[in-house]
Amino acid sequence: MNLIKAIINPYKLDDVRDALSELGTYGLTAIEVKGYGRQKGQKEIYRGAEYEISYVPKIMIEVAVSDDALEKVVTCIAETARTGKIGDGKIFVLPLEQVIRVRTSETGDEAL
Amino acid sequence: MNLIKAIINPYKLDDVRDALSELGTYGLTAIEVKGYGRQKGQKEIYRGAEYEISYVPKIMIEVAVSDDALEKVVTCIAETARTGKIGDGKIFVLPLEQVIRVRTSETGDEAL
Amino acid sequence: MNLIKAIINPYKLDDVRDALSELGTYGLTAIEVKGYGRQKGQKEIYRGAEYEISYVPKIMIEVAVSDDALEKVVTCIAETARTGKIGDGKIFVLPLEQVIRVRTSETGDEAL
Amino acid sequence: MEGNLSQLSYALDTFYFLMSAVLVMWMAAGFAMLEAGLVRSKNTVEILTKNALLYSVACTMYLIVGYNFMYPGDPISAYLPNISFMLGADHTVDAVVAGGEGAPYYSAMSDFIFQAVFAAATMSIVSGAIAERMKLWPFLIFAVVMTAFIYPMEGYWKWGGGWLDQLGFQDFAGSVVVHMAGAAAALAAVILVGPRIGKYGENGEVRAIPGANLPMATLGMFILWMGWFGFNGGSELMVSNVDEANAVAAVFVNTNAAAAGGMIAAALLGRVLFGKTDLTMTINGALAGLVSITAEPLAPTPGLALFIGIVGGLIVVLSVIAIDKMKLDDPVGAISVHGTAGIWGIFAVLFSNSDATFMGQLIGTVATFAWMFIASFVVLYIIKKTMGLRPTKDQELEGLDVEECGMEAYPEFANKN
Amino acid sequence: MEGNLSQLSYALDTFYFLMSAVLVMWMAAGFAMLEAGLVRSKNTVEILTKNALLYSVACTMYLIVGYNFMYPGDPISAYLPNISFMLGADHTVDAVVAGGEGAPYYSAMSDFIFQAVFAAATMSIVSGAIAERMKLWPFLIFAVVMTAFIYPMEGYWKWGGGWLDQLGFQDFAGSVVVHMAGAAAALAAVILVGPRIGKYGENGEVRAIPGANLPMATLGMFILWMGWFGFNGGSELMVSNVDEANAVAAVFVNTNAAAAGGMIAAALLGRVLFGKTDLTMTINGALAGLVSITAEPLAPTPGLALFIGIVGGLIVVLSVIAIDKMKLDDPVGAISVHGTAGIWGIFAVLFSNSDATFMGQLIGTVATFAWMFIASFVVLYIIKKTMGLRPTKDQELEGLDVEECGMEAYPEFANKN
Amino acid sequence: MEGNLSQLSYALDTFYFLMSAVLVMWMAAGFAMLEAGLVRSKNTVEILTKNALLYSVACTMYLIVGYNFMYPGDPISAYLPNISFMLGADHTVDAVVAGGEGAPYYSAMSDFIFQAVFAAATMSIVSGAIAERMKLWPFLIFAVVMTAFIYPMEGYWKWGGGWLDQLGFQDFAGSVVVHMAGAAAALAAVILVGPRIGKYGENGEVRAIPGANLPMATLGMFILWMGWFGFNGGSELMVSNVDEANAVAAVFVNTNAAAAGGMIAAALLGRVLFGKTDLTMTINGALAGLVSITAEPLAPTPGLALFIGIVGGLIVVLSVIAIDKMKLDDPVGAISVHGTAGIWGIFAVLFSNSDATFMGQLIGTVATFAWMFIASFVVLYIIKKTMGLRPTKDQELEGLDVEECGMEAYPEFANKN
Ligand SMILES: Nc1ncnc2c1ncn2[C@@H]1O[C@H](COP(=O)(O)OP(=O)(O)O)[C@@H](O)[C@H]1O
Ligand SMILES: Nc1ncnc2c1ncn2[C@@H]1O[C@H](COP(=O)(O)OP(=O)(O)O)[C@@H](O)[C@H]1O
Ligand SMILES: Nc1ncnc2c1ncn2[C@@H]1O[C@H](COP(=O)(O)OP(=O)(O)O)[C@@H](O)[C@H]1O
Repeated sequence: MNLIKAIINPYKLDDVRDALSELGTYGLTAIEVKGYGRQKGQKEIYRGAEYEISYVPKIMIEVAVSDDALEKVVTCIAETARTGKIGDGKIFVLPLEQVIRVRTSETGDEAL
Repeated sequence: MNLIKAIINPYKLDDVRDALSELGTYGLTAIEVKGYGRQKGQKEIYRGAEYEISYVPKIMIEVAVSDDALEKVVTCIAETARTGKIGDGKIFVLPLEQVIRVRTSETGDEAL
Repeated sequence: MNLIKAIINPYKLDDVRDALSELGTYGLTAIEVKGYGRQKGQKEIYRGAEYEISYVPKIMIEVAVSDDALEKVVTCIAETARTGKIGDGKIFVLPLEQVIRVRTSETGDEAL
Repeated sequence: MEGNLSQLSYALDTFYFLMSAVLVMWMAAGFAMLEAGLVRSKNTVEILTKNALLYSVACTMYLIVGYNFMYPGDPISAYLPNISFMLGADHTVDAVVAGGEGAPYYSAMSDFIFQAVFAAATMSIVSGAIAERMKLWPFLIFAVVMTAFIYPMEGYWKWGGGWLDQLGFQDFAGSVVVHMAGAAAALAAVILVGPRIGKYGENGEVRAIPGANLPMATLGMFILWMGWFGFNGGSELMVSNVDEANAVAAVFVNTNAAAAGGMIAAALLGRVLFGKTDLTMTINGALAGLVSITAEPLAPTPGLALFIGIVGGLIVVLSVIAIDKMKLDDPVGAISVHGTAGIWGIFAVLFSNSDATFMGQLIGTVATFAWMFIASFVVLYIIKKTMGLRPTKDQELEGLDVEECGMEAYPEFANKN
Repeated sequence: MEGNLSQLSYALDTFYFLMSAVLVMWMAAGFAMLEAGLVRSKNTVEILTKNALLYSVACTMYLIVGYNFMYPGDPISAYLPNISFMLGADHTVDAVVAGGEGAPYYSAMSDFIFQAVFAAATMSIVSGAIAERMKLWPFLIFAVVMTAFIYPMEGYWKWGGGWLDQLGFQDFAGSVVVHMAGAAAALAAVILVGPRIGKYGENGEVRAIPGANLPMATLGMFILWMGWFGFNGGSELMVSNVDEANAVAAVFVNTNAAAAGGMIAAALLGRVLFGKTDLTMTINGALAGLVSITAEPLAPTPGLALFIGIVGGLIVVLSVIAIDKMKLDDPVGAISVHGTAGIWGIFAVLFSNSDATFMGQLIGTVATFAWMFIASFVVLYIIKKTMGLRPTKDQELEGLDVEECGMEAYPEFANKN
Repeated sequence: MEGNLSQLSYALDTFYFLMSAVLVMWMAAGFAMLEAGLVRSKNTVEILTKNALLYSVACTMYLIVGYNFMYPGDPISAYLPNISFMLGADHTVDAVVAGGEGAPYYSAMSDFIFQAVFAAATMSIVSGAIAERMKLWPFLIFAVVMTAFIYPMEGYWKWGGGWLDQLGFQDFAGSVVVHMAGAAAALAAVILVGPRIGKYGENGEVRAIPGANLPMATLGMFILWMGWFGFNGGSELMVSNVDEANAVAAVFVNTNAAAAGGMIAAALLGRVLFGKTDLTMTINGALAGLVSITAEPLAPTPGLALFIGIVGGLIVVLSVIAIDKMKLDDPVGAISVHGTAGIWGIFAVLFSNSDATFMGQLIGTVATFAWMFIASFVVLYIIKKTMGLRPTKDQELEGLDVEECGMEAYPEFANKN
């Protein structure tokens, strides 16, 4: 199993969620994060002093998926989140050793 | 070593923490997240327009543990967080290659 | 590739970011977290009732790096974040199977 | 001796006027808090800036020309006032002591400040309706024209002694002259600027965009309620004898009763329609009650005032829903609160004020609406074609605060989605 | 001429009354902000809704029947007033000009509005005490009975000329008649509704539940302080001659001094007891000072007023802690501020007002407490058995905002734990 | 009869005074909200606590000794007043009715409360300038000395009839006597306490530290604006005849015009300099306009008042930038708003008040500044050497709220960086 961490633009969250639901992947966890990358936050002036809102507000979504679902889920997220502009974000795939559904103690793929 | 990511109900956080302390695991990191899953947020009406608070506020806790502690820590979290209702959450276990304690530069299990 | 998760003190974030830029690592994602560990939050009194601000506000930064960059990035973070006081935080290294840059669909090291 | 008495009476009426003006000025804060609470955090600084600056612009323009335009010394006709600038001298002691018909009984300066804050209120109504999607400076340029000419024009028609007044149109404190007038301008702006991105789905469904800070919005309502005692109470224009004092007191009682009735009615209707008690509708209900009674807060018995407020509260809830269905995006419900309830209020005058005629009220309402809507539409249209009214899609998605003001309302906690 | 003078004097007193009423009405916003700031964000919309609606309900019920019940034309006895509805006509010019003993010297309507906001204040005290765990509509139903009959009953006993008044019970602006009365009702409610989940641990330890927005709570304190000038200042009932004007001014000075003293004392005591300066206790201290002086803000020297406030500030801190120890969960400290300090205030009258007797004050306090507590308890008990007072455990854990109002106070940032 | 008339007139002037006092008291809330909105969330509870307590301390110390020190019965000399405690008796009916030159025409108690809130305002200016880095109790100890002696001393020089008054120094409501005086004390404090950690980089660059809650700050501005009508309007000291009533009305109009002009000017200048419309500068602009007109809100025409405000608004923006460049860390811009604009205001008196001389204004300003700065510096220096002014580096990084008050302003959402 794998844990997908995708960093996307906040206003893309709903689209991505809908797209995933269509794939039949319902569960995911969203985290508000601040991103630093190529895309720089703009320089602003507050009371005459310059400051850089150097981070960009992003949403990180974490989705646990089975090995065979991995491929299409990643592509699905990537395509839905893409705008072609700098700041579209990144997707990370990590190996997942175990999953437990707390409510039922099911483990493995059934727990997803 | 392993990194445990557990998504639980916010009001369970204190219980889980206490339970872990009893196990002798003191360290953990908590993150506020929004969860999407089987448990749907309710439909609400705001000024006549329907909207779904489609996410459910959850807490994600991350605990790094040694291989032999893994088992009992996971069960401990699962049992404490379980209410039997949909939305109890999930526990993910990821492989952890290295841990460093910043203060002392200790690494590996000593750093946990 | 690897995913570095470092838990540091909030006021160290800027320093760490600057240090990383010097290394040529621009991208990173920062998350506000609450830390529980050796460093205890103080006991406070609110309207006569005791309560413990039991968590300590921390920042978790996630940086994806190539295998050969791993070493120096970790040391760089550790050294910059170190104050020698309890609460300096921890650094976790996780294996990273895949990285995709959403904008360009580049994968692997080029996507970092 | 007698002279001293009329002097003292002049002083009391002037002081009563000034206190009323303070309360109405305070309404500017009410609008600011209400609107700042009902928008998303990413547009909060911008709406605050709009509210602060529009008040200053209104007071300035009204001082320079608006007041004279609304109350001209030598009007061109009953339809057209006349232009002149700044304020004249205040009344002399002699004029006051002389007494007799039409002798001045309160300071002209106090009258100005009281009138000026009314102009600002009219403009505040617009800012709420176009919140989250209209550029700052184009809005302020509209505010200049609005408070210098557009509002004073119809104000002259009624309160300046123009044709609507001669026609017997009755509007005590401005359900139509101020509130519906502001709503008409707001409607023109809403049409020209269009709805917020994401407010209406492809399949035309209405999406909720919850406000970011409801305590702030609630505070706004309480401030407006408080200010309304000055708004309606001051509009009696005199307090210095038994009958006038009783009248002002009656206005206070009725204003309060109508607001209370409107709030309760809106809360209950919301509870019935939605299954929950919608705080924002409850707030709108109180304001609708206030707007409804503003056309005639003196003549009704408290019981009737309560009834007028209740109907206003019911109307506003339905109006908010209806206007949303028509895809007119009004984030704070300004058009419903000030427009729909204002129209109800102007006809409710017929229940208690025998001087009012149905035709008179109808003509006054239609004429005022037509003028305010068309004039505002034209001016805004010109601004749209020249500087543009709306920020780019990206700017709007990112929020107007950073775009227009370069800062965030809650930099440490807001998460901008 | 003489007539004009008494007319002018009538106008001034009426205007003074109306301004006082505006200030007291403003206190409704103060209670709303104070309580909204001291609860958790998940219960903020609900407490705001309660505060807004209770004000409207109070004004409405008091208008319909409460006012007449408290000031009956033909009381049944010194213990029992009489029922009649709506308001009568206001005073005629002749009656005023006629002059002589008991001639009306201010508008009856202005008296009503001033009295009405007092009724609302009494009810606001309850909403804070039962915050975060009582259902909205059952609360409002209680508000109906409370402001229509329960409060007016004891109000009649004292201010309506009933037996407590005849007995010589002294309470200038309502330390007991309003504040302790509200606290007694609050106590009954707190007992019946029980503490918030998690407030008291298994081992009976008291857990702190910090308020979500302290700037809001502080604003609430300032609003209440401001409003209190109308609350106490207006209770002198007249300003139109030298002695009365001096009296009103003295009331302002003493009210301000007591509040200042109470705040400083509470802050210092908190600093000593807790090692830190507890803002919420500091706020409570100022309010306690205000409540303490309310029973007699006229007779004391400013020095004595300062002292009375200081003691009030000390008492409230200890009272908050004690009441918590008794497992009476009062999130905002309403019972301590209005109850404990109110009792101190009523007896502090003995220092400066020679008309007051210890027995008189004691009987007045006990009788008022007994009536308010028992009557409220009975009504609430009936509501509890019929519709229930408390939401389910899950609803309470999730927060009343979503449950009752279907919305969040700070949807973009609050994290509900 | 004649006597009744003068009694009524006395009553009106007293009531006018009391209403003005209420509005000025309300400014304490304005300062609290303004400052609480412009600091970071981790220092919010502490600044609120400072603002609340300083108001109480000011009122208390001014009552005990400050008022008598500023208005001594038997001054030692034109430079040195005299010490006595608490307040004397109020005016008798006879003294009032007797009439004639210098007969009392309003309550001494009302004068006290009006003066007391001025003392508090002076102190509020300091709290903003040293926000986020000065310990609570040392600050309050300074407040004690400040409001008991330092401010009353220079207050005596001008308003107490001391040497500055005899010299013909003109300051209607206190551009210098209150505002610049407070700014001078603030400057001394800022120098002694030093800048916030991280405000200025190694390479001396100025770093922005955005305020956490701008709606709160905007509310503060509106409250201050509202309160200023009492601040300037009440300073006319009389309203009870035609000329006085006209004067008070003129003061209202000019005060409002100057504020409006200042806000617009600051917003435009900010727009030009920074490319965006800085809300905090816009707020400062309105306040600077108010401070500028405070020295002479009566004599100017509304047009001139507008101009004076505009210049004030321009000055404050440049001043904020300049003071930052000088590494004087003033989080809310208090020194620029009250100091720089205050100096502009005192010289602007020369445009309209023929009694004012350049030398008179200059000497008054320099003398007041020198006294306030030196006296404050000495007292603060002593406190610094004894209890210390500043928290430790760690405490400051963690935030003063937890350190000083043991609680957080927004425990559920703030992220403290
Ligand atoms: N090496 C990295 N490790 C972790 N997160 C990263 C890394 N690089 C980029 N990110 C995240 O991805 C977001 C988008 O990256 P950015 O470089 O701005 O756009 P793009 O990758 O599309 O060019 C950043 O805001 C940051 O949150
Ligand atoms: N596939 C997944 N990947 C990541 N997080 C998930 C996934 N499925 C569920 N979650 C998280 O677990 C929480 C609980 O899941 P849910 O399906 O609602 O309850 P349960 O799993 O107990 O039936 C969700 O709110 C979400 O945060
Ligand atoms: N086992 C763990 N798993 C996850 N996070 C941890 C763990 N131990 C510590 N942490 C995080 O590291 C932070 C610092 O740890 P702490 O023990 O307080 O300091 P130090 O490690 O420097 O002694 C904690 O606040 C917590 O966020």
